Parts: sequence; C-alpha cells; structure tokens
Amino acid sequence: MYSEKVMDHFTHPRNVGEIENPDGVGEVGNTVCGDVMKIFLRIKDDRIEDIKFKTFGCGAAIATSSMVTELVIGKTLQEAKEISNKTVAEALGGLPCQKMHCSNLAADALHAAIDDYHKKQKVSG
Amino acid sequence: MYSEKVMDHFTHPRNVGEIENPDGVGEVGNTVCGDVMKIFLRIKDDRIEDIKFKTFGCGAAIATSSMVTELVIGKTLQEAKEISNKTVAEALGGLPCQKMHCSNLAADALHAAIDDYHKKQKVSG
Amino acid sequence: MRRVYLDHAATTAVHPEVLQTMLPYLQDQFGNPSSIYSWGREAKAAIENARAQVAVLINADPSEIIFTGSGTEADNFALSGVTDALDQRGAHIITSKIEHHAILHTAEALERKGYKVTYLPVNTEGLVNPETLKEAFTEGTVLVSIMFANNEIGTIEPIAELAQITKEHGALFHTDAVQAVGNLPIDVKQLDIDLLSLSGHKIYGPKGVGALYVRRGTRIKPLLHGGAQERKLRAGTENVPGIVGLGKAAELARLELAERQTHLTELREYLIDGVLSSIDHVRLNGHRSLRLPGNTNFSFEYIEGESLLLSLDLAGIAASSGSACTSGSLEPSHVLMAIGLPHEVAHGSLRLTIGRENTKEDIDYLLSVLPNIVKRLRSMSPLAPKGGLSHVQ
Amino acid sequence: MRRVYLDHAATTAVHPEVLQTMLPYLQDQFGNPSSIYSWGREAKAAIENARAQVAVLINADPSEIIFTGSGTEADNFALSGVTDALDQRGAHIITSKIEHHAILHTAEALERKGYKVTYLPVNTEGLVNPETLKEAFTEGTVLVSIMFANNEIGTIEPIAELAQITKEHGALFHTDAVQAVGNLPIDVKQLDIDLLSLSGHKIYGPKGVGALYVRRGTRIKPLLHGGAQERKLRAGTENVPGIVGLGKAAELARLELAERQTHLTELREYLIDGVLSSIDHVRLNGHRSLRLPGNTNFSFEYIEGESLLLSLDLAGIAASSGSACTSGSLEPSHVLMAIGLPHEVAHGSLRLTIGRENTKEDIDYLLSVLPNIVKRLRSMSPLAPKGGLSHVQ
Ligand SMILES: Cc1ncc(COP(=O)(O)O)c(C=O)c1O
Ligand SMILES: Cc1ncc(COP(=O)(O)O)c(C=O)c1O
Repeated sequence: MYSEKVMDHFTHPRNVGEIENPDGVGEVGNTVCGDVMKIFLRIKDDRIEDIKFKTFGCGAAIATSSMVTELVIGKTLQEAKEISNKTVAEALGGLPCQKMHCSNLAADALHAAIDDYHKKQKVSG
Repeated sequence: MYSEKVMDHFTHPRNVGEIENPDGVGEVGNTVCGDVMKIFLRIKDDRIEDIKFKTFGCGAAIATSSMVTELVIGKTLQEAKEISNKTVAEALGGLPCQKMHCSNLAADALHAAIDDYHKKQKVSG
Repeated sequence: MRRVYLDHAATTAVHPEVLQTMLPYLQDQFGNPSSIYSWGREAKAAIENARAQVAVLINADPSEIIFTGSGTEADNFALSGVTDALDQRGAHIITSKIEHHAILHTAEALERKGYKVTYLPVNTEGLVNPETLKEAFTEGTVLVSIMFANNEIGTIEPIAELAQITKEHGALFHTDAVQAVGNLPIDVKQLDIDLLSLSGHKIYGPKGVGALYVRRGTRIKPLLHGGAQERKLRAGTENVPGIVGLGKAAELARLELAERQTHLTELREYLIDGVLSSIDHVRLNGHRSLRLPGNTNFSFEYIEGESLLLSLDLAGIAASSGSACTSGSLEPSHVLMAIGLPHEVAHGSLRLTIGRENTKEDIDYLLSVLPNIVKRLRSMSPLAPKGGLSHVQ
Repeated sequence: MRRVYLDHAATTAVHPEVLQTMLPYLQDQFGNPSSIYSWGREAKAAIENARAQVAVLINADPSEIIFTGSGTEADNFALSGVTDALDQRGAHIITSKIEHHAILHTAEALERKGYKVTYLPVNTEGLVNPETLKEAFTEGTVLVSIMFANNEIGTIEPIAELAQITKEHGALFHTDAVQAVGNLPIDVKQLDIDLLSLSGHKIYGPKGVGALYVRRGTRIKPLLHGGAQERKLRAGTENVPGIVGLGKAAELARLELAERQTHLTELREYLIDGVLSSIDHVRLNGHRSLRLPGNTNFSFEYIEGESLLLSLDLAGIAASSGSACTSGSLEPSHVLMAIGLPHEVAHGSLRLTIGRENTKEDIDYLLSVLPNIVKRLRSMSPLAPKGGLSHVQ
C-alpha cells in the first residue's frame, strides 16, 4: 500500500519529539477524524534551526510529519512557507489516493507553527 | 435424476408401436406442452389382450407409457380402470417431483383408450 | 465408454493453467484484500492484476471493471444499478425477447416496480432489427440492453449499430456478453458500449465469479450493499481465487482467441454438415454465419428434446435442449418461440456447443450415434408420419 | 521473520481437507448442475450433499438452505427479499446500531425506498437490551435483524430472547450469524429463527460463497433474478466448487466445534491476560464472557490504530482495527462509537482474532512485540501525558 520511502519515514521518523520553549507551535487535526499533528519550531535569523513533531495518526500521517520536518530544517521561513501538501506527498514518492488528506495535515501544521511564530514576534517585538 | 427402473423402461420400452384396427385408441397431451401419448387396445372378453403405445415426450413420459402397458396387459378392463397415475409412478419406483405431471398422462391415455372402446361398443352394440 | 462434452455454452472446464494460478490463493495467500498487512496486500495485488487482465481482453480500463459473483449478478447489477442511479420511476428500458433470463426476469422485476420495458422481437434467425430499436425509444428511455450473442442459437447481434443508435437517443447501452467474451473479439471503446456483463465459467474460468464493465462516468448504484469493496460498488469480501482465475482465463482467451475461433468454427461446420447430411427433417436454428464459433442448434421434427438428451447421455455425450422438460417449466425455450418455431419443433431442439478441448474425433463419435437415436425416438413418436421417414445415411 | 495471523474474523485460510474436497470440482467434475447428463448429475449431487452438511450444522432442513455468493449477499437477500415479498412499502424493520455494513447499508437503501428502520442501541458491552426491542415494535414491523455475534468486539447477543419477543410481535427474525457459525453451537429450531446468514470464508471454507437459511414457509423474493437455480430463489450457475467447499467446512466445523471452542477460548484468555498485564492505559472492548471464543478487541489510549497495524505488520503479525484510516472512510468504527468510546479511543482500537491454527507460541510472540510498539507510538503522540506513561512490564 505504502511506498518504501513512506515506510522508511514511518519506521524511522526524523525529528520526533518536542522543543522546550519553542519559538512557534502548530497543531492541526482533531481526534474525531483520527489525526492530530503538532509541530514545534526553533527559529534563528528567520531560519528554521530546529523542528520537531508529535503525531497521533496513521502511517501516512507519521511519514508526512517526518518528511515535512526534513524538508524545512535549515530553510528560511519564506522557503518553508512555499512547501505545500503536494510537495510533501511528492517528496515521499506519492501517497495512496485515500491518504492524500493526511499529507494536507503536515504542511498545515508547519504553516500553523510559522504563523504562531510571527504572532509571538509581534507581541514581543 | 431418474431411477434405474425408469431408465430401463426408457431404454427398453415395452409395447411400443401401433395396433392395426384397434378396439380402442386414446390420445392425450398436446405439442404445446411437449408431451403426446397415444395408446392402442385390443380387447377380448373384457380383457386387454394387447396394448401398444406411441409417445412424443421426455424420458419420464416414455417410461410411464411403457410401464402402464405392462401393468394392464392381460388385466380386465375393470382392473385397468383402477390403475391410477400414482400406481404407475409407484411401479416405476417413484418419479422426480417435477416429472409427476408426465405420469398423469400415461394413465389418462389408458383411460381415454378404454372410454373409446366402450363408446365403440355402444355404437356397434 | 467414450465421454464427449458438447455443452460448452452451459459451462466449461477450468483451464489447467487457470487452476494453477488459483491454487496459491486457496492455500497460503488467503488474506482479505481489504487488510493492510502483508497477506492482505498480496491478495489486493492479485485482484488488481486480474482486473487488468479482464480489462485488456475487452479494451477497457482496469478501473472500469467491477467483479461480481456471476454473470447473472452482473446482468442484475447493470439493470437495477442504472435504473436505480437515474432514479426515475416510470422510466423506460428496451431489451429483446431472446435475452437470457438473468436479463428478462430482472426486467420483469423492474416492471413490477413501475418501470416500462419494451421487448424487441427478432427475425427467424434471431437478429434484432436496428430499425425496430429506433422506433422503440420514448421520452423516458434510459437504458438499452441487447445481448452480444445468444446462448441458445448462437446468433451474434449487430451490437455496433445498436449501440450507435442508442447513443444517438441519449440512452445507455448494456450488452450481456457472457457467451461472446472469449469467443469473439470485443472492443468496448470501438463499439461504444457503456456496460458489459461477462462470466468466468463460460471462458474456462471458475464458477461463481463474473464482472461488469462500467464505462468511466456512468452513473450506477450498487446491487449488493455492505463493505467498501470494488470502489463501493459491490460489497462483500472479494472471492480472491475466483477473481484471479477469471483474470487468468481472460488472459488465455486473449492470447488464444484467433486460434480458438478457427478451431471451433472448423468443428462447427463439420458438425453441421454431418448432421444435415445424415438426418432428415432437421433444421439448423439461428443464423448460418453470424453465429458463435462453437454453437450449433438443431430441431429434429417429431421428437422431444429431453429424450434426445437422455439417449445422448447414455452414449456418453453431454448436450442441451430448449425443451420444456429440461427447463423445469412447462414452456419450451422463449428463444425458439421468438424465432417463430412451432411448439413441437421447439420441444425437439438440440444444442451442441463445441469447446477448446473438442476434437474431430468427438464430432465423428457424435455423428456415429445421433442418427440412430433420432431414428429410434421417431419410431416411438405418434407425431411422425406413418410408415416412417427417409433417413439419408 | 515469524508470521502470525491474528485476523480470523476478517477471513480464514481454507482448511486443507476443504481444498481437497473442492479440487475434483475444479477439474473433471465441472458440469453445470442444471444439466441432466452425467457431468451435471454429479455436480447436482455434490451440491445437495453440501446443502445437507450446512443444514445439519445449524439443525435446519436441507431444503431451507439457499446458497449465495457471500455473507453480504445473504444479508442483502434476507432484508430485501423479505420486505419485497411482503410488499408493503412503508413497512418497518428493526435492527441494531452495531450490525455489519452488509445489514446497515441495506437497511439504509430500504429507507431510501420508503421503509422505516429502527436502529436499536447497545450498552457499553455491545449488548442489545431485549426491553428496547419490545418498545421498538410498531403496527407495520415485518422484520427484526440482529446479529448473532459482533464481528469487531465479539459480543454475543441474546438471540433466543430476541427471537422469542419478535415472534410474540408477529414479525420475522433474521440473524447475521457470519461470525457465530462454526464458533458457537447454533440450533435454528430451538432458537426459533426464521432467517440466518452465513459465509464460507469465515469458517475455513472458500471465499465467494455463503448461504441463507430460510425457515420453511417464510415468504421471500429473490435478490438475483434469472435461471431457476436454488428453487428459483437465487439465479446464476451454481459455484459448485465453492458450495462443496462450504459444505465440507460446515461438516468440519460441526465435528470440531467443541474442540475449537476450547482451544480458542484458552488462547483468548491467555492473550487478554497478557495484554492487560503488560500494557497500561488499555481497555478490553466488548463483553468479558459473552464473547466469541476467538475474539479480542483492545483500545490503546493515545495511539492510532493504523500505525499500530503497520507496526505489527512489520513484525509479521496480521491484525485489524476500527480506525478510520483502515476503513477507507474518515469515521472510526460505528460499533466502537455505539458502545460509547470517545473518538480518539476508538481510533486506537486493535482487534486480534484467533483461529484454529494459532498456538500459544503465536500469542507469546505477539506479547513479546506489542508492548514496545505501543510504547514507541505513544512516545510520538501529542496526546500522551507529558513525561510518558508507566509501562507495566
Ligand atoms: C458479521 C458479518 N456479516 C457479514 C459479513 C460479510 O461477509 P462476506 O464478506 O462473506 O460478504 C461479515 C464479514 O465481512 C461479517 O463479519
Ligand atoms: C447469455 C447469458 N447471460 C447470462 C448468463 C448467466 O451467467 P451465470 O450462470 O454465470 O450467472 C448465461 C449463462 O448461464 C448466459 O448464457
């Protein structure tokens, strides 16, 4: 059902965990639908210095979370914003049709975390 | 589907044929339903001295025709009248349910032939 | 005793290669295709492979093939599914008088629910006249269902033309191709067919599996409700070994199609010539050339079909008849009635259908026993002309 | 890697003896049972033998068994066939919220046609309360359909009582016994059941075949229209190998029933104890004792079912879940919702169903890998309490 790449990210997810006092946090999904993703950001000079995730969800949800963190680590916030759900799915070598909604979640969680960062900046800045 | 006895009468039917100038003839059935039986009688002293049949029909129709001729040959007309469709079917060791209508035909043809004999007697007598 | 099977239109033996392909799925690879673990994935892959094999045989896309439990289910599904999806009670469908009961009885069930059905007549050779189809359309016609080739008399219908006319009238075109698939080349795209039924056990595949081709975009509702199998169009745990077998049978049919056609047509002509030249008062039913390669259907006057079958069975030969006695009803075949045979002639019909395993020797054996059987039964018949018949020997 | 199959409620492997019984019908004995010649008679006899084998398993009369293409078809047939025969549009049927989709989706289709349907609730253990059934009857109630045992949580319903109440209200009682047959003793006469569905592939028989028991005298109309097979109640050339396989599977189930029950119950208790004692924050779904011998169903808090299944699959273990992700819909199992689980707990459910081939070593293997899988997934979960969970090891 899943490609090798998806299975690799499921079995060896990159950047699992939390960041203490993160610069930005994004959480999307809900338990009713069975997918919750949380992304934690550490930002330095407008760059994503560190990123971690926690995910409650299916194999695709875990793999896309892992992939999105890999895709954006070290990137500028501008670059990270351009990452779309499609990018994540493509980077994983595609996802089964009925799983495409999971990949939506990963990019959404990232964008939510970036928004959170900007909001915090405004408050403190 | 058919018992051995039925198959025996189908493959070796007794008394097939016609009687020249018969004392009684009975014909029942019709080609629409796919069964036609004709029975020919030679009567002497109220006894069935000879009996022959011709049948257009399925295996059960042929076997019951054959069986009815065997059952009544040598019998008095009174005895022959008591032969029912059930008697014929039983003598064959039973018939499949959906074939019971065929056995009806054989006794009917016999009774029609006896009736025909009585009618002819009345006319000539 | 020699045993000769000449009833391939009733069912065929599973091709040995088909059985080999099925066996693993009756043993270790028993998984449920809906499951995500390894056993399930193997089964799922096997089904998708079979779907592609069936699709390519009729030039469809794999996504257009829905597996069913039989040809009958495919026919029921097509008629109920399309009318249900369009959901216009009182709508009108058109079919023919010589369809298989899987179509006719479904159409009658729809009539009881308020649909209108036109049953097109056929000519004496069993052909639907495209002109009568044109005239049958009404405002509410949603579906036309005409069989590709008839199962009793083998007549091949002018499907391309019928589908074309249907399209012009904005209705959907379904064809019951249960007898045609594997025996004739079929290209659903070229013929512009919307729905097509086929069945495994008529093409050397297993019993209990069939398929409905549904052209992409065609609106249809499921007949069987339940799980989400077959893109929610046919519920029930998939019959994996059956589906795999159907796929393999379809592949073999495609590879061997030309060869089978030639072989069957040759034997068919040999059989027809042999019967017509050795037996009197016999007619060949159906069309002389627009005919399934393996189909022959004769009427022997003055005798009844079931007694003919029984006698052939005693000689080891399997055949079939349109006689009432063999159908469980009291009426002879509706197909033979529709081509205008008198009752007694219809009752005396014999269908001999040839398959890939048959040889010239099989036909020779048949020809060596049939004339005497006919003669014997005629000698018992009250309908035969007095003094008997001249038998050309 | 060790492979352990623990998804017997999804499907079972064909019993080797069943396959042996089927093989001749996939080879030489390929005849069409409707034919009168020798090949056909052999096939017919084989079907009637199978019918008797299925009948005796549930104490029915052979004439009360109608073969279908699946359990799903039997369920659809029961509901549509009975309502169609009674032909009272607007009539009322009663079923439960935890039925298989083969029942629920058929009931919904009937609702669209104008029937009224009551879906009885269940308690937290999945039991239908007979009192709620009593209250559900209306003037027009024609049919009650309650499953014998649930396929997800294994709960066994109080069928005798429910059937009795139904009888008192003059309606017909159907039970979907697809999961119960072969796992529990069933006597349709004693239980006073009018209709009962079963399926081949759940009892070590083949896929693509099922049966509906219809008590003599019950009015029902066919779902599949066509030929006169199965006393005109189910059209389509019979799946002879499948039917023969189902018959043999039924016979084996009858002979081995007590033994299977003991074996499965033992392993089930061992598995339940093992899981509950080694993993925290887990609940057993379903009833503790009124439970199918081979069924276990757990909810692991804070984790999602599909990722659990994937991880088990990587360890060679086949299992199943009520998670939305595995069902193709976005909703978690309606059964887990009906017993009142919160969404996230339902998403984290795991069904492990034991079969006749499983051993204590299989369970030991499962117990050796499951705790670590749960731990790993929880460590990734945003829902788990900070600082982790205490794992009893
Ligand atoms: C309770 C229940 N009913 C019906 C079915 C449907 O059976 P089948 O898959 O054979 O159509 C199943 C199994 O999927 C089941 O568990
Ligand atoms: C033309 C035609 N349609 C439909 C069917 C039904 O197919 P099945 O017996 O596989 O259900 C048959 C064969 O019996 C057939 O010949």
